[in-house]
Amino acid sequence: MLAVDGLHAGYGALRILRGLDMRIERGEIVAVLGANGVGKTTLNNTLCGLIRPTGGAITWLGEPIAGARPERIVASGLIQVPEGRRIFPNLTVRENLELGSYRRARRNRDRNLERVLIWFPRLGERLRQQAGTLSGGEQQMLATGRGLMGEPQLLILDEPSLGLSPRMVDEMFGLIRRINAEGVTIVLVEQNVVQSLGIAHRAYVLENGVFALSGPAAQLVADPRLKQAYLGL
Amino acid sequence: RAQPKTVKIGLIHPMTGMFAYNGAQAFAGAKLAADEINERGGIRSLGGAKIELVVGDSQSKPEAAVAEVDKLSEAGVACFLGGYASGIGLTASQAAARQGVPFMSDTPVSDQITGRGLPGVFRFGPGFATITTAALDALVAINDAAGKPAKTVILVHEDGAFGSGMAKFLAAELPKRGFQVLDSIAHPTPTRDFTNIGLRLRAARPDIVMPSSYLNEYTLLARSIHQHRVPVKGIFSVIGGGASNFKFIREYNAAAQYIMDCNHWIDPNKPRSKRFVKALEERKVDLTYEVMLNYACMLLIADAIERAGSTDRAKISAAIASSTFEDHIMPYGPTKFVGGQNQGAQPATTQVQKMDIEVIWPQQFATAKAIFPIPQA
Amino acid sequence: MRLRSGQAGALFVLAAFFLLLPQFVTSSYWLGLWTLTLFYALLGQSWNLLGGYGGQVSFGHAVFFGTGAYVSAVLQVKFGFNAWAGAAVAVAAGGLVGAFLGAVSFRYGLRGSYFALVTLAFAEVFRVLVNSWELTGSGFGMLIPLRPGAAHLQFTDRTWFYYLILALLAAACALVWWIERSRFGAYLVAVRENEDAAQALGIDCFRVKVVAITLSGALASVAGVFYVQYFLFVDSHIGYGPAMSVNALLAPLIGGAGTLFGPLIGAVALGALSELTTLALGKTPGVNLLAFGVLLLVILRFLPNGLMGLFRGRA
Amino acid sequence: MLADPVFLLAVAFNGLTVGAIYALVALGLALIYGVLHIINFAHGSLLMLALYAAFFLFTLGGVDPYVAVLALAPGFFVFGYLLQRFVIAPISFGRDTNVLLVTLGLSIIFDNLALYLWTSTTRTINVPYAQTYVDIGVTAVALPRLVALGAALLVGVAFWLLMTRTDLGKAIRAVARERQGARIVGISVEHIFAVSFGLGTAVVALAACLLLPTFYVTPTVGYAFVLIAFTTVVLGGMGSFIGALLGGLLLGVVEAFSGVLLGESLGQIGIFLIFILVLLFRPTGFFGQRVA
Amino acid sequence: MAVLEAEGVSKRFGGLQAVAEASLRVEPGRITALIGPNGAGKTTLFAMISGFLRPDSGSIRFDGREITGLAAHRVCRLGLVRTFQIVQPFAGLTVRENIAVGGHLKEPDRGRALAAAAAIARQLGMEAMLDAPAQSLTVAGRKRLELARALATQPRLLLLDEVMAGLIPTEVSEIVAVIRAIRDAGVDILLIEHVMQAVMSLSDDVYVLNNGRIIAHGAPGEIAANGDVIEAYLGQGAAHARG
Ligand SMILES: Nc1ncnc2c1ncn2[C@@H]1O[C@H](COP(=O)(O)OP(=O)(O)OP(=O)(O)O)[C@@H](O)[C@H]1O
Ligand SMILES: Nc1ncnc2c1ncn2[C@@H]1O[C@H](COP(=O)(O)OP(=O)(O)OP(=O)(O)O)[C@@H](O)[C@H]1O
Ligand SMILES: [Mg+2]
Ligand SMILES: [Mg+2]
Repeated sequence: MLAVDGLHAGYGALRILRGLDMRIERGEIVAVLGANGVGKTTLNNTLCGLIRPTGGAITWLGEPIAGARPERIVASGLIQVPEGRRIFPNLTVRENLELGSYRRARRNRDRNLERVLIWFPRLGERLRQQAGTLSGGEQQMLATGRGLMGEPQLLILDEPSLGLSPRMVDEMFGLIRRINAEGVTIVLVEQNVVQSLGIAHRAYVLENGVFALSGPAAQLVADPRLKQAYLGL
Repeated sequence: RAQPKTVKIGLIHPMTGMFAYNGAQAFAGAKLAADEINERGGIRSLGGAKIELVVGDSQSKPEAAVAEVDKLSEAGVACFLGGYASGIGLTASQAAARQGVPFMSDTPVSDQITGRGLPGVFRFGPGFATITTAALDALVAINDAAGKPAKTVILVHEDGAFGSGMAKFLAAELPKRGFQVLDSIAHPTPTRDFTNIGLRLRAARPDIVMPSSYLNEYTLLARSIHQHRVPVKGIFSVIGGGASNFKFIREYNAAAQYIMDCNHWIDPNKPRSKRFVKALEERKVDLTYEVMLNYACMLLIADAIERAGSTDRAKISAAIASSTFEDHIMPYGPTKFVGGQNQGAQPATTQVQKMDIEVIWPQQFATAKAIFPIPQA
Repeated sequence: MRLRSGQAGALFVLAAFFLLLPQFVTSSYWLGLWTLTLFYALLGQSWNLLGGYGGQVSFGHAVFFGTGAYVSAVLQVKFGFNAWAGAAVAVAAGGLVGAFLGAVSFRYGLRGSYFALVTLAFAEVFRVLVNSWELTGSGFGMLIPLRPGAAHLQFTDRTWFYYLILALLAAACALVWWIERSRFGAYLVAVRENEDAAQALGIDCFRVKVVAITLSGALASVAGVFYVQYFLFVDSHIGYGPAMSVNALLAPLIGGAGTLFGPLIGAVALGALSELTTLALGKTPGVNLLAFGVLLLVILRFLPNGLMGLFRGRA
Repeated sequence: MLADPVFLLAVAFNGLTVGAIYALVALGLALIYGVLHIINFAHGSLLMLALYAAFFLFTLGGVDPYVAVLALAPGFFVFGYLLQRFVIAPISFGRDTNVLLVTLGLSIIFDNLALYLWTSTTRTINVPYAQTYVDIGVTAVALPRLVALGAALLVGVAFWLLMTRTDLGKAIRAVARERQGARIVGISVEHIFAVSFGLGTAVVALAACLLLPTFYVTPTVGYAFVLIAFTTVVLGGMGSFIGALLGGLLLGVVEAFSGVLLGESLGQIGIFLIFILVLLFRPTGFFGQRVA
Repeated sequence: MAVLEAEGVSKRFGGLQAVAEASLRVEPGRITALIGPNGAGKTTLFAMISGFLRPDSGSIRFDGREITGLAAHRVCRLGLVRTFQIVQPFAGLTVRENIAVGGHLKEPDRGRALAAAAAIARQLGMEAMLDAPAQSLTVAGRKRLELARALATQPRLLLLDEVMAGLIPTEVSEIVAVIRAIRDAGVDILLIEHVMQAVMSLSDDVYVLNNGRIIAHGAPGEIAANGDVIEAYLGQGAAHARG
């Protein structure tokens, strides 16, 4: 479904990604792990067209999209829930969600809105509140809900559990499973290594601009290198 | 003797900015005069040297005007002409005085221009005091002739140096001449809307409205008075930007009808004036006071240079100061400068009658009789 | 922090250039242009202190400039003050207007474009007021009587005006240089970047901003005083009109806002630009300004960080 | 005079009709201002260009300004769109202060281009209905004034609906505060900027067509309206269209009354005093909202 | 005597009672944690304590001194400093300059404040980024910067709002050690955290906020076993221990 070959990207002279290769198959949950600042978010943003790659190819649904405009990429169903939420603080919760279907699935807006509100009842209580005044965790829910409003084929989640309470984290992971079960392919970037590997089919580990490790999640959990680097065990 | 081929005259006119129209008009007047002089052989005492006009755009700002004065005096101009607005005229003439170049003011009306005693600063036209006195004389005469129908007056004026100056003089003088000033309404330039002034005038019912504004505001004001059917016996403006502008009369004839204006104006009876008017028509230049004054000033300067027989600035300055130049188009007698101010200068009072601007006062220049009060249809 | 040798060298060359300039420039036109350029740089530096370092973008810097010009003019003309004394009061008045404006607008947390427009509105209020008030000469403006002599802050030899504005600008730059290296400067920049964070770190944002606007107002009124002594005339449009506000922000923005020499470099560049266009295209009115506008856009296109960006990019 | 209720009503109503034009100019500005966060210095110049366009359509093509609006509004939309997308955006690199300078540069260019092409002569048109009066009881109002008032109300409401009820409007508001987030949901930020600028310019064209029958055109005519439009925008509250509309109308009325009380010249102070008072007691304007 | 005492503090936003009659105490020498579900009102309570929001009712005392309604910068000068959950860097400044701003609270000299900034960065493992502009930091980097800046003010009491969010477990352990060291240096700490691994290992005292009310208070062990807390906050998943 998504193929990344020899991807290079960075900020000006700063090279962050140096030749990534990655394959995502339809229906998978793939975890991307890595220490702080290795470039996970950079990878996401490059996939979504927010950063122009300096080299390599991205093939999505059989088409090259490296360097394509973000709105085109979104329209084709590759959607991300970004790091730092990036919600619209001056719009109401409802309007934020509605804009989730700005490019896609506008027709199913009402139905999708209902679904999102079932998943995140807290948002339902706050539909008319200015999104900027939501608590940190609530904003995270909103960002996730907004991503779902576009009926993604591939949903990239950049640290969706950030700032959520343990109970909400559990619910979030449960939700990811459910969305996946409904046919949405998922790329999950997480610091919460144990739980992400718990739900992921496969995982990639990013180090020094390349994937140092990859493989089935179950296998990686037990990998001593991973344990040492991420869990400090 | 090696004679210079040209004599440079610096024109300090606002070619851009708020007063760009006035600057363009002023330039047209100076240009016409210079062309005529050059065609007739230039400055004879300098071996037929031609007059070369050098434009310094004041951009309607004093700083720019001063910079242009400096620049042009270094470029060797023999004399300056211009100023237009009082603020620009005051600063520009000062800079010229510092450089020792004579400065002829065209239209600034502030009496400070010559009142500061700067050497080499002249004004050919009349200032505030002269204009207002003349205006009052005319007003009284016209009113008396009609049997004194008008007793009350409202002044409407732009709030800069020129309009405020007029209004201040008039407000002080009108009561002495038997008129009651009901109100004095200042408005900014630009003013977006004159409806309120129209309403206020209609409510106050003055016999006479006396406006002093720039062209655009004048036009809006006249339209507003007309539209609100303010029941006035006469509109008598003092340096009204619009009343003596043919464009306004063509385009808003109904609103312009019977408006009187005491302003810089030519003596229409002089043969030279008739030639002047014709020449302007050929050049498709509106006949406005900026054109007239600049034309007249240019002739005066040329005459002074002719008499000085030199491009030396001090000599030209002296020649201007002692000028008795007569062959101009204005309704002035022979020129006589005292402290830089031409003593013979005086305005004319005109009135819009049908499609024409007629001079109605002073009597010796008049081309028509005043129609006052406004006939009620 | 001490100057690095490179900076010291540059500073020396700069100082030498400006100090010796009148030796080479004998044309009073050119000297006048340089004087005006330094005047714009001073005005720009005052804006830069508040807008560049403090991030409080003002569109109404004329309110300070005009206050300086008018107060010194009124004191001389109507109250018979000596020009120097009038100047001192005028500068204090400019600072006071700054403090007042800052106190009312910052107290209510006005920021960004709001603040910009409030300054603009204040300038307009002052403009209308001086234009209608007898004391300030109403529509006539204020004309300072000629009284040549250093005692009256009037110089027949304009070289002295040049040195005067040079000294004033140097003092303003020294002030900004000192601020850049002080705690106050660090606070000012912090307030520009993020007020919430600044507050959390113990910064009294309100005070910092009020001090900045007071200093900025005083500096701008120095420029106002200079203008009045140089041209001996001011009216409401010159003093409080939008043109001067635009002049105040143009030089630092073109040169590089929030940098010490940005305003000076910007003023020189703008002066050169307008001279060049007038020289090349001055014949038809407006065409030179048109070219000026186009070149302004070209500069922005290629130097988005202002001219100082050039130097920084290299360093 | 001031005790006469008919007079006062007439003044008030006149203020409303003048305020309508302010509101229209301000609506365009509010949109541009709300999205780009920056004062569009070229706004007055765009108004001037639109006035010239309407003027020449009338004098050369005999097209009535009220008909011309059908061509000029879309035309200026496209002009504004292209201007933002291919001039302002590439030159300013999205930096607020640079946008400011670019629009300043544009206004210098437009003003002097107009001066060069069309000279500084004041131009006016004469349409028969400019002299048509409608008696509304307290006063007779020139027909063009009434039309302008109606149009301002309509456009104000239309804008409000656009901004709150449509995706385009929500996208415009979203882009105003969170550009990265907007890209993430597939909003083309460049497009939205340009659309906002285009819409703002189109409204200016509309204002020009409504203004021309009772006003004049010169290369500097725009300045008469920009300052007041800025004031209106802030008074109404940033990004609020109902605010811009009501702000414009209020300013018209305040100006009318303070003009009557203090004289037109000093009366200008009335506008700015109201402005300052509002800012002091309601710093976000009438309808502005503050986001933490 | 408690360093910080909040008593019956309440805050309302429109129809929403964000904080209701909340009371808590921070004892000297101890690390106190404030936990609770998303939207419980933790950040709001922090904002009131640090002077960013004025409480509708209730009183807050710092070091025995009433600070209710005191402006934020004054509270800070008394030695009570907060960090922001939604990070607020001075984006255009470098990391060094960011930290120095905090240092200036006690150190007027620019040079010394910058030098002190470098020392603090070293302590937090940020020396590699000293000259990077703050806007190029990742979210985790910015969180660390928040902490560094707050520390630079040499506070008496530090309010940390989710400084560990987004860190990988090894990094969490590092920060935990840093916070302990800060405590050992005599700075008292009140922290909001969802990373239970940190809460459990760090804190001496835990308060649980739910719907604006304190629903439990006690040692970490007690809290983890509290049925209400599990229900409202930890969730059943917490039964299988994490971290
Ligand atoms: N706009 C930017 N300009 C310059 N450098 C940047 C920018 N954004 C990120 N970086 C740098 O790029 C590197 C990778 O950042 P990225 O956000 O992709 O990391 P990450 O793996 O997502 O980290 P985290 O787990 O903290 O979110 C970091 O070192 C960061 O400092
Ligand atoms: N200015 C405001 N206007 C309206 N509601 C607000 C405002 N600020 C906060 N709230 C609401 O108050 C509640 C408490 O918010 P707070 O940020 O204190 O939660 P929190 O406990 O810190 O949550 P989290 O763990 O998600 O950060 C939330 O539901 C939030 O939506
Ligand atoms: Mg990341
Ligand atoms: Mg919180």
